[in-house]
Parts: sequence; structure tokens; C-alpha cells
Amino acid sequence: MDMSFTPEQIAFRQEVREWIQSAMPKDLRAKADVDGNFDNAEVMQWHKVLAKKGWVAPHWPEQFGGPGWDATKRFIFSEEIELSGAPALSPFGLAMVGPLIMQFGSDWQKERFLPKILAGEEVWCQGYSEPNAGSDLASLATSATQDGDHYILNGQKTWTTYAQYADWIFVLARTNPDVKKQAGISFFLVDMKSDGVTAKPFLTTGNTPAFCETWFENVRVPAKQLVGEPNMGWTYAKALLGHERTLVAAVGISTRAILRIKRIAAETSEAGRSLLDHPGFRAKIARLEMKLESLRMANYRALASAQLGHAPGPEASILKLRGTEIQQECFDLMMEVMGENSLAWFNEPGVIPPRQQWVASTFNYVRAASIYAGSNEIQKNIIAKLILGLPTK
Amino acid sequence: MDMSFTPEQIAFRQEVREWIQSAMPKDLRAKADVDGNFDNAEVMQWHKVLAKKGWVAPHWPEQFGGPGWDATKRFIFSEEIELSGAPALSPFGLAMVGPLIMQFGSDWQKERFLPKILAGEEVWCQGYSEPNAGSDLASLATSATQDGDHYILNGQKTWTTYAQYADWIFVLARTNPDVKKQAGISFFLVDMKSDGVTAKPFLTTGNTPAFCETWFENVRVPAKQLVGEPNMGWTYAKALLGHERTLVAAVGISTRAILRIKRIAAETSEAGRSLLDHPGFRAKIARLEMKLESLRMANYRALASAQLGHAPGPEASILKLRGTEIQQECFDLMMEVMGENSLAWFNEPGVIPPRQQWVASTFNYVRAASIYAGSNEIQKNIIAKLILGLPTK
Amino acid sequence: MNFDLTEDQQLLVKTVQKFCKTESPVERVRKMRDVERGWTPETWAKIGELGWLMVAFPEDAGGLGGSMVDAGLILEQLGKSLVPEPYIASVALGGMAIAKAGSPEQIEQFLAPMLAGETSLALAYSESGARFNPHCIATKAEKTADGYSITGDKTFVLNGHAADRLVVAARTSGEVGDEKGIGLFIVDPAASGVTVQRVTCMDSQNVANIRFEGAKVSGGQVLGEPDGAGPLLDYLVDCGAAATCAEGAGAMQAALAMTREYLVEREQFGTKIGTFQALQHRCVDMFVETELAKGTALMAMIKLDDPDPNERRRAVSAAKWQLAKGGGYVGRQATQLHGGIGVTDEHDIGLYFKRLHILGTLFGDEEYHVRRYMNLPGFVSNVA
Amino acid sequence: MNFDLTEDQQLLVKTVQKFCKTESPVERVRKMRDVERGWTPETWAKIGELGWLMVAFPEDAGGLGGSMVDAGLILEQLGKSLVPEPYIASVALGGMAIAKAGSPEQIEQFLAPMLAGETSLALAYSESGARFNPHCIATKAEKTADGYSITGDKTFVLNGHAADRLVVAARTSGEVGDEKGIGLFIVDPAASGVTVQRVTCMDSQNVANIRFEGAKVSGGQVLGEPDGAGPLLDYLVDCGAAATCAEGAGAMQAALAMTREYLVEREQFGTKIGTFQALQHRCVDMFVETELAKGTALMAMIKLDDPDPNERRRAVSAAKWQLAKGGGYVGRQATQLHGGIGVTDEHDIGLYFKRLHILGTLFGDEEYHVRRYMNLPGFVSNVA
Repeated sequence: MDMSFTPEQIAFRQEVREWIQSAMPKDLRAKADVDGNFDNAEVMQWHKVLAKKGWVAPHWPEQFGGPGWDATKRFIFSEEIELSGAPALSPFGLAMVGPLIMQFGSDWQKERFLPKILAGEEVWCQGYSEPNAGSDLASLATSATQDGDHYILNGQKTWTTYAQYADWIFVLARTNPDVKKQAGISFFLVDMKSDGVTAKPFLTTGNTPAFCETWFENVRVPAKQLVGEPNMGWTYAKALLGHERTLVAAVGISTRAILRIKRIAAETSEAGRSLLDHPGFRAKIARLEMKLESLRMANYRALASAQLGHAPGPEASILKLRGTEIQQECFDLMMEVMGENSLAWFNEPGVIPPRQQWVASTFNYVRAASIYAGSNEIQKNIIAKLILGLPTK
Repeated sequence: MDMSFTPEQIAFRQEVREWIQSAMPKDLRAKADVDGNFDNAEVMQWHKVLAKKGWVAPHWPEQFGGPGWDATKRFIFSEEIELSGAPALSPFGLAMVGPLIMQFGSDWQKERFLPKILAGEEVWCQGYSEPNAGSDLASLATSATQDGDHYILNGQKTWTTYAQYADWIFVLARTNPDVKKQAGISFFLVDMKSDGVTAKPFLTTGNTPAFCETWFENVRVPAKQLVGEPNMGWTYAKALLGHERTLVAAVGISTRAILRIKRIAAETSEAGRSLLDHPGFRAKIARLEMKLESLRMANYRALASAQLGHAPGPEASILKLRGTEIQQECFDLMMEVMGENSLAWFNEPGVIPPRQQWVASTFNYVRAASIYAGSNEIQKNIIAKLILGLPTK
Repeated sequence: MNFDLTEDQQLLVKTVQKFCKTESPVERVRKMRDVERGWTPETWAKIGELGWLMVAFPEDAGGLGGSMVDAGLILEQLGKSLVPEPYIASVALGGMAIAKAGSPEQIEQFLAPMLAGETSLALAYSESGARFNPHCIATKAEKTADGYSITGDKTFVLNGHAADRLVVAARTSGEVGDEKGIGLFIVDPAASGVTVQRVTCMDSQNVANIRFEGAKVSGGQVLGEPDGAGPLLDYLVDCGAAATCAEGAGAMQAALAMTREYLVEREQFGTKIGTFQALQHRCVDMFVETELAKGTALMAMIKLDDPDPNERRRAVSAAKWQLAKGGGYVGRQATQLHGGIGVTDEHDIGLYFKRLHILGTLFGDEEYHVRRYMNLPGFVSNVA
Repeated sequence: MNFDLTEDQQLLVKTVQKFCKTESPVERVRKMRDVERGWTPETWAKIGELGWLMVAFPEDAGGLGGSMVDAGLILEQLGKSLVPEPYIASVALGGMAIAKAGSPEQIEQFLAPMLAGETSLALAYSESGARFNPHCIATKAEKTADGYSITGDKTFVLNGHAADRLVVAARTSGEVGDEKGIGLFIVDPAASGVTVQRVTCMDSQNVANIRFEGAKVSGGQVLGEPDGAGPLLDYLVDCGAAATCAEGAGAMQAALAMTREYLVEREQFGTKIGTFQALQHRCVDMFVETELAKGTALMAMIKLDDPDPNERRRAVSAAKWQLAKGGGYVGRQATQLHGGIGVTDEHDIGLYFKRLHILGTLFGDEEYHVRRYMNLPGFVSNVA
């Protein structure tokens, strides 16, 4: 029973930390220092820095360009990246379609797509959600009908993150409308420059243009861009959800957020006294930090288990649930600490301190954390059924 | 728009307060001063004091011996009684079967039962719940089959409060097993001395013998002891639930409980400083008190509405729900303030201060508040359906 | 005790409802957020014509002889569709300051045009580091030959970017935090020595940071006693707080109604999502918080003019607490129950989420009011 | 990082589980509460024979060379059926005190018989008004010719009513609250000048209030430095706290399992109540709290012997907080979801509710650990 990292792991953490310090471009570093939000260009800039170092895809096998790290090293790396305030890379190529192609894709697909994902030369987005499907993802309506060696795609996707900048999109579409809804879905790789693809950005409540609605109107997709077998798309999409479950708790992000709360509390005063020395606020921060510590420990347990090659235990199922709650509570408290400054919204620099500049936007947008990727209600349904074995009828 | 009481109401409050001070027997007063729990004999002792004054049944019409007060005076009286720490009277005769008999009973029933309820000469208990029914009260199994001018009762009731001391019990029993479950139920008045009635007390988690299981084995009940029409019992029982909804919030009780928390905090010290001066505990008490204030205001709104003869508004439906939550939180916090003293359980006097003596017992038993009389889950189902109009299918 | 509305009040509420529906439904917020001012003088003038700016003031101040309770009824309705016009800043803060402490001349000159909807007002009191305490004022008002010279910085002045006149709280003596030594001064924001910087806010109802650098005020611009306005300022901030509670109760009702509607209409997994018990109970919890907030907002309004200022503080803090907790809960759950579209800018529920955060923060957040409440003398008076 | 159990540990856990099932299922608590002692020497002796009292101690103290992590594994299982034998008092408190500070003679005389299950121990440190702070000790130990004379009152001494020996914390110098000037003394409760008053507790695991009136201790009963035991005492109380977390994690698991079972079996309204989504989600929340408590209990045990005492305090306070909040939640919801029978004395779920309250309170409640945590140096060290 041992919750320490090995000397080698500790040295690795140090190496990662120092490398991030030295490798992060100056303008990104300045923004990271005040916990700024990054735009797509800045994210891709950082992607390329990591790619050059060979660290952009920690969980990819070495044969495809991964660094060959074990679960613990991947965790340490991810935590250090999160703690540094660096831009979060887009997961759609690296964490989602990339691994899917490795597992189920053809050789052509592997050669055509993986190197460009790695290099950041092609940006991917995700075509899963539809306006009328929501949490009931499998009820999707986008259709793909075969026409010789092509499929013809029609339908509408939403929540396609940064589709306005994306080169490719992976799409779940219905290829067989006559079977049970999960059974007739296929997985396509679609060029965003294809005729008939239109992506229109929309704003979130955080006022950020991170998402698009994306329409497919008679889009011709070569059959070789169908991944794996036809009608197996749902299975593939589900397999994807199982990847890297030890990272979904985002403890690094929340650790950084709590540090950010403390820093804001330290720069905020009440009658000359820092809020960090205010017993009421300090206790609120402490309670939240202890809540995070309990999640961190659950995450360690899941990680140690993964490192030893075990199947995820029950502790893993709570990581997303509690992790997103804590992320939201961090921003609730950050706003509370900011007091009247929390009212300000996208003003020029100087109105409120730089570190507080992006908080209100994220406070709004982080509501999505408990909604996307299986809402917390869905997560609870799953735990109730699969882990607790509670009856459904 | 006026939330003040009239001078007459204020004078009435003063009169009630002074009368309670002077009329409460010395031993009861001593116990009330330290918020002691009262046993059945003490409750009945106090019942008789109130009866002599003519104040035992505030909500009964004058013709049956009530004092002829309006809704506000009844509320003031109830609040003063609760604030005084006096024993809470048994509701089964006064608040439940009494009003039911007045509304639906025969002249014989009125003459036979009401005076003795008023005088405290006959104690009543309630035969509603059954071991296998729970929140699904209408699925009760106790049966009553007609046999000439008698009914033969068979079955088992539980949660029959103080049945071991009761002279009479009112019982819901199934008289028609062939119809929808709510439709075949009748309402009986049963002499506890009848052959075949057995009451066996059981302890609550608070270690108090307040409840019994009560068995009916071929108990012969004269037909004239059936209230109203046969098979209408469910309707009557439901009508009963509507009575005096402005009192269910128990704001007087919770106000007294918060005062009790403060008093215990004042007599509890940490390194020489009273916990009442400890910012952490004081803030916890303040939050709970503000929560109660919001309920008090909802109660006032319901009361003013009742006083003006309006049907209860939506604010009334939340009184029981939030009222029981607050009652429980009062005892949670009281225990927390007591610290290690909260561990002690039924020791001889002197081990912990007198005011803390009964807290742990109630802390356990008050869990029932959100379970009995329609669990809070049932209350939420009702609000969801009847007030919010959310769909059931 | 009687919380029934009089016939006049019922009519008032209905009129406001109708006005909001036609003149300022919630969609209007979207247009207004592209307007620098955040609201329009035309709509403000209409509100003035309807007499709604007069209800809270006594007749000798040009009002209708009602009270803040009536203003609360209006605010609750305005809150339902998030009407952005500066009602709180002009009526509960700036206007009330002039009505309470102004001379007949000042009332005539500065209050009357606001009551008619021709001008709007603001109260500039908040300063950086004051953390909601109205007496934490460092801005100085120094005596000059014919009046005062004001120097200092005010932050987050509601409607400060658009007001025709500012009521400025400044210190004539004493230390930051003292109740004594505070004066109120009527200042023209266009006067020399006054710099107004508009600050855009999350709810598009903008505010201003205002710098005073030796701004001159004449004797006629001094509101009441130049060193005795501390208690009045405390009262005014409570008026503002109570007003946020009334508006917040309206916003909560609207957010609840919108969520209820969504649960009844949205289908997933082949059924209305409103049939899911977990969501039903969440919606019930929202309903409970909303009903409680309606009541405490009313309580705060009624108690504003209680002869005992601690009774006022007690009621206002309890109401503000209920708004901060309950409004926060309703805003968060409304978003969550709307699912994905709840976090898109195009859906209105996000506007309520934003406004509820701001209402919960203005004039004292949860922590501030807990502390104020627990330190009121009544909190321990009957313990012994 | 590795949280897998070794084969030895797996075997240990299985053995304890089996023992609990046969020797001390939860129903036994009902019998034990009529016994003045609250537990039986026979069962204690069996536990001793199985070697479970030795696992946490180094070999040179007669132990098996394990750590409190192993004791935690045992406690988690004991917690599942609420075994009342005085494991925490004897092992984590009294025993650990002797093992850490005792001379070979003291270990031989006082620890060895406990390790064998022949005697039980207690740590008498808590005093009225100390509010969980182990250094708030007013009890005096005054130097005499051949030892010390102890005078003072100890409250809520775990197993104090039954222990064969008490380890008593008393002050040889300094003021109440000082870490310096505290000594630990081994006292025979039957000695003259010692009065033990049994105090019955909600969970039937009784404690004692103990009065010392000039109780004499010889030099051989002084444990370590007579004025330098403050840090050790702090450590011991953290051992106790971590032990409650381990036991509490077991109790939470059992309460969750019992509730789950009830939801699966109980029918109402013509269906299993476990199909109701609101109850399902409540049960999931219980599961989340339980899983987290399992983890933090482990963390506390592992960090007990961290070279940096602040790392220990940080982990123990976080774990104790999780127990107090999460255990409280699980206890309350377990009762609520059981409905009426949950508040009857005859149903076992109430026993868990009671024990979880007590475990949450012992060695520092929620408020105490929040404050301790937020005042640790690490809390702000990396902020600047």
C-alpha cells in the first residue's frame, strides 16, 4: 500500500514541469500566468510545441508517435499540463478519432489521418449530438445512404466544437433505419471542405464561439472513410468513452482553479484585510479543497488500478460526476470571492485585475460540464443500474 | 399589505404568554425550561390544564367547546405554546378524529366522543399505517366484514402512537376488497378494550416507547361506530389532512429549537470562549435561522390567506416539506454544537448539562419528521403533479 | 396581517405585466446589450408616464404616497422579463436619497424629472475594498468657500454610465468605516473633475467606475447634513438590496416557469423528460426556493420602514440570503434541466442565470449578509 | 503508487470478514448494549489470539511490523458490523502511545498483554472545553519525591470505563493550549485518587469521565519525556481520527448495502421502490460519498507516518471532513430511504446512523477539521 510516486516518476514530473516552463511561448505563458482563456489559434500553437517535443499524444502507442508512457506517467503529464495553466488541446483528434482509427480503422485511414492529427496539421471536430437527440444520443436522425462507393450524408449536428476551424469531422450517421436505434449507426470521417457541409458558429452563455451547428446536405463521402464495419458505429463510439477514464476527474484543472481562487482572494481586500485571511471565505475555500482532495484520492485509486492493468473499479465511475461538480463549485466560489468584480463582462484590460478577467465567462460556460459527455443525470442512471444493480422496472 | 399583528392580536399573544407562565404546573415548567421531553402522563396533565381554561381545542367550533378563535389567533396561540416548551398535546383526538366526527359523524358519535376528547378523559390513537403499506397507505390490508349490526375487524396496524395508553383508536379498514384500492375503505372508531385488540409498544431509534404495533383479531365493532358512509373512509382521511395546514410548518417549534441551539452554544466553550462567539458556529446558526425566517414568512402568507378565507395558495404546500427539513437541521446543528456531549445517551443527570439531556434522542427520532404523514418524497410527487403540472406518463 | 393586494395594486401588477409583454419581453435584453446605454430613454419615459417611478415616494416629494412595497410589486414583474431600465438605481437609490434628505428645491430640481421619466439617477457609494459595507468610504469631500470639492474613486455604480445626476457619498470627516462623517452630494456627471468609465456587465445592465478629482459641488447640491448621512446611506443600500430581492423573485418565477415548460415539452428516450422523477423533484426544489424568495422579498419591502433599523436589517439580510442561495439554486438547476441548449447564448434561460448571479451579489452577497445578520443585537438578545 | 492489497492483507481482510459474520454480526450490538462494559473480554481475547492487535506495531514493540494501514483494513471490516470491542482505544490510542514512547519495560508490562487480548487500554486526554484540541490540557501532573501526582478531570475517555490501564495526558508546565509541558502517564484506574464514571453513549460503546485527585504515579509510569509529549499526543489523536475514518468507511459501506437491498426488495405502489429515479439518484449519491470515504480513510492511514506532520494533519483532516459530511449524509439518507422502519429501534439501520454520528464527532468534528486544515502552513504556501 503506497501512495507515493517512485523517484523516477518524481523526476519525470520535474522534467515535465521544467520543460513546460521553458517551452511555452512567451505570449501563452503571460496568459497562463493569469489563467486566461485561450482561443483556437493559441491552442494550435501549443499543440505544435508539444508535437515537436513528441509529447502531444501521451496515450498513443509508440508506433503511431506516442511517447510510450505508462498510465502513471500519462497522469503526471496531464496533471502538470493542467497545473501550468497551458491551453487545453482539442481532444477530438488526439483523444477521440485518433485512438478510434488505431483500433478499428483501415490501414489507409491510419496512414492518411494519424500523422496529420499528431502534427496538428489537420484539426478535427465531433459530429455526435443533434438538436433533437440530446442525452438520448442514439436517437440521432442524420442519415447516410450508400450510392456506389460513396455514402450520401444528410442531417444536422450541433455542439461541433470549433467546427469553423476544423478540417475534418467524424460523424455518427444512420445507415440502417429499420433496426433498433443503436444497431443502425455507422461512423464516418468527413472532409469539412466537402460540398454540402456548412458550419455556423454559435455563442455559449460564456460568450465564446466554441461551438457550431453543422449541416450536411447531400454530402458525398467515399466509402473508404467509413470506419470499421457498417452499422457498428455505436459500438465504436461507446468504446471511445472508455478511454483514459482516469483523466476525466480533471483534478489538475480543479487544483489550478483552487489556487486561482486563493490568488484572487489574496488580491481582494475587505477593509484592508485580504479575503484569504477572512475566516468565512477561507473556510469555504478549505471545504472545497478538501472535497477535491477526496476526489484526488479516488483518482489515484483508479490510476493505480489502471497502471496495474486492472479493469476500472467502482471508484472510476464517480470521477466524472464529482469532478464536474467540483469544477462548477470552483467557479461559483471564484465569483463569490470576486464580489462586485464578478459582475464585469468582457471589458478592456484594467477594469478588473487580469486574473479575474476570464472568470465570469467560464462561470457561465462551466455549467456545460455536468451536461455534456453524458449528463450527470445519465451518469447517475448508469451507476444506479450497472453498479448498484437497482431495478429499472 | 401589512405583516403586523393588530393591537388586539398583540394583547392576545401577551395574555396567552402570561397565562402559560402562570398555569403550567411547576414540574412541567422546570422541564420546559431545559427543553425536556415529556411522557404521556405529563402530556395529559397539561391537556387537562388547557381544558380547564377552555383552550385545549383552539380550532374547534364554539358549539363543541372551542374558544371561537379565528385563524390568526389560533396561529398565535399555537406559536406561543410551542415557544414555551410546553408538552405538545396528542393530535389524534383533538386535531384528527374530533374534527372528523364533527364533519362526518353521527349525532350519537358527536355526543359520545367529543366531550371526552375535550376533557382529556379519553385518549385516542390512530390506526392508519400498516407494516406493508408504508407511503402507499391506500394499499392497506386490515379488513372489516359486516356481521349483522357489527363489523368484524382483522389486521395489523403500526405506528399507533401511545396506543398502550389509548382508550380508543380510529381505524381505516377495507370493507370492499373488490373495488379500486381507495374506494373500498371505511373509517371505524374502536374501543381499545374490545376483545381481540392487542397493542405492543416498540422503541424508536430515539429510545422512546411512543409507538405500538396494534393487532385486531376478530374484533367486533358496532356498526354505529363506523363514521359517515361505508367505503368513504379514504375521502374522510384525506379531508383530515387539509385541516390547519398553517400549523404544519411548526415554526414555533423550530424557533424554540434555534433558541435552544444558541443557549447550548452559550453554555459550551472552546478554550474559554463561548461557541456563540465562535464565527464558524455563529454563522451556521445564522444561516439556519435565516432559513427558518423564510419559512416563517411563507407561513404568514398562508395564514393571512386562511384568515381571509382563501383556499391555500401554493406557498402552503411547501410548509411541511421545508418545515421538517428545518426541524432536522436544528437537531443536526444542536448535536454539532454539543460536541462530545452529543455522544452521551440517557445518563443520570449531571453527566451533561440538563438542557442537552434530551437532544440526542430527538436527533434520532426527528428523522421520522420527513417520513410520517406523507414522506417528503411523496410531498414532492404531489407538488410536481398538482402544482407544477408535470406529466406522469 | 394581510398580504392580499388592494384593487389598485392588482391593477398595477396587471398593467406592468402587460407592459412587459408588449414593450419589453425578455428577448429585448438581446437588443439592449448591443446598446451602449443598455436601455432606452423612450421606454424609460413610458414607464415614467405610467407613474411607476412615483409609487414609492410620499406625496410631498411628488410621489403617489405609496411605499417601496408598491415598487417591489413593479420590480417583481420587471424581473420576470429582465427589463433593463434603471429602476433600482433611480428609484430605490438615487431617488430615495433625494426624497428622504432633499430640500423642496432639490426635490423639485432633481427628483421631479426622474419621477416623470425624463432623467435617471444613480447612487455612487461603493468603493474598491469596501466589500458591500456602505460606510467604507474613502472618497473625500473637502469644504471649499461655497461648497465642497470631491476626490476619490467609486466602483460599480449602477446606471452610473447613463445617469443624469449622481448622488455621491463622500467623507467629510472620520475614518473609512465610520458611520459618522459621511455626506451625500448631488453631482452632474458631466461636471469638470468627474470621469465616468462605463463597465459592461454580465447581464448587459451596465455600471460605471467614476473618478472624482476635485469635483466642485455648491451648497445647493449638498443633500441633508454633510456629515450625518451615514444612517441614510445604510437605509438606501437596504432599499437597493430589498429591490434586488423583489426583482430576483420575479426572475426566479420566470426561470422556473420556463424550466417547467421545457420539462413538459421536451421528449427524450421516447417520453417527456418531465416524467423523470429526479427531474420532477429538482423542479419542486426550485419551486420551494422561489416561493420562499417571493415571501422574503415582500418581508424585506414591508420592513424597510420599520422604526427599528435592526428589524429592517434583519429582514433585508434574511431576504438577500434567500435570494443568493435560492436564486443561485434556481439559476443553476434551470440551466442544468435545459441541458445543452441551456448553455447556448441564444436561449433565454442563460439570461436569467446571469441576472440572478448579479442580483445575488449586488448590495451584499451571501457571506456579507450572514455576517451582518449574526452580528445584529437581536441575534443573541433572548439567549440568556 | 499501488493500492492493491498484498496476499497477506487480502487474507487478513477475509479472516476479519468471516470473524465478524460468525462472532460479531451487527445484531450483537443489541446484546452488548445491555452489558455494562459494552463488549466482552472473550471476544477481545479471540481478536488478540488472531493477532489483529499486533498488526500496527513494530516488531521491537512486540508487533508484526505492519502499520496503521493494516489496522485500517481491520477497522473497515469491524465497522461493517459495528464490532464494539475497544480496538481504537487500545491500539490507535493507548497502545500506540506506549509503543511510541515506552521503555522496553513499559512495553513489556503494559503493551504486551493488550497485544495478546488480555487487557485493554485507553487514552485519557480530552477535557471539558478543549473542543477536540489535544493541547488544551488543564489536568496537572505535579512532581513528587518519587514521581508525579495527577489532578484534573478527563471527559469522554473512549473505553475509559473498562480499560486496565489509562494513558493520561497531564500538564507538567505551561498553559492550557501549549504544546510544550505535556506528559503522558500510565495510570491504573483502580489506583487511589482515580474515580471512573461510566458514561453510556448513543452507540452503546461506552466511555468514561475520569477524575484524578492527587493520583500518584511512580517514575516507571512516566511515558517518555514528562514535558515533551505534546507532538506525540497530537499524533495519537490523529491516529484515532484516521481510525474512525477507516471504521466509518466500513459502516458507510454496510449502510449503503443495506439500503440498496431494501430498495431492491421493498414494494410500494405496485413496484419495487428501487425503480423510483429520485431514490436511485439518492442511493448513487450515497455510493459516491462512500467510495470517497474509502479513499480518504486510506489516505489518512498512509499519511499518518509521513515525515512532515503537516502532511499528516492535512490528510487526516481531509479524511475526517469526508467522514463527517459523507457519513452524515449516508446515515441520514439510509434512514430516510428505509422509511418508517428506519426510525424503529429494532431495525439495524439506526445503529449505523448512531455510530456514524459518533465517528464523525470523535477526534474533531467538521468545523474543527475545516479550521485546522485552513490554518496549516501549506494552505497558502503557493499562493503568492
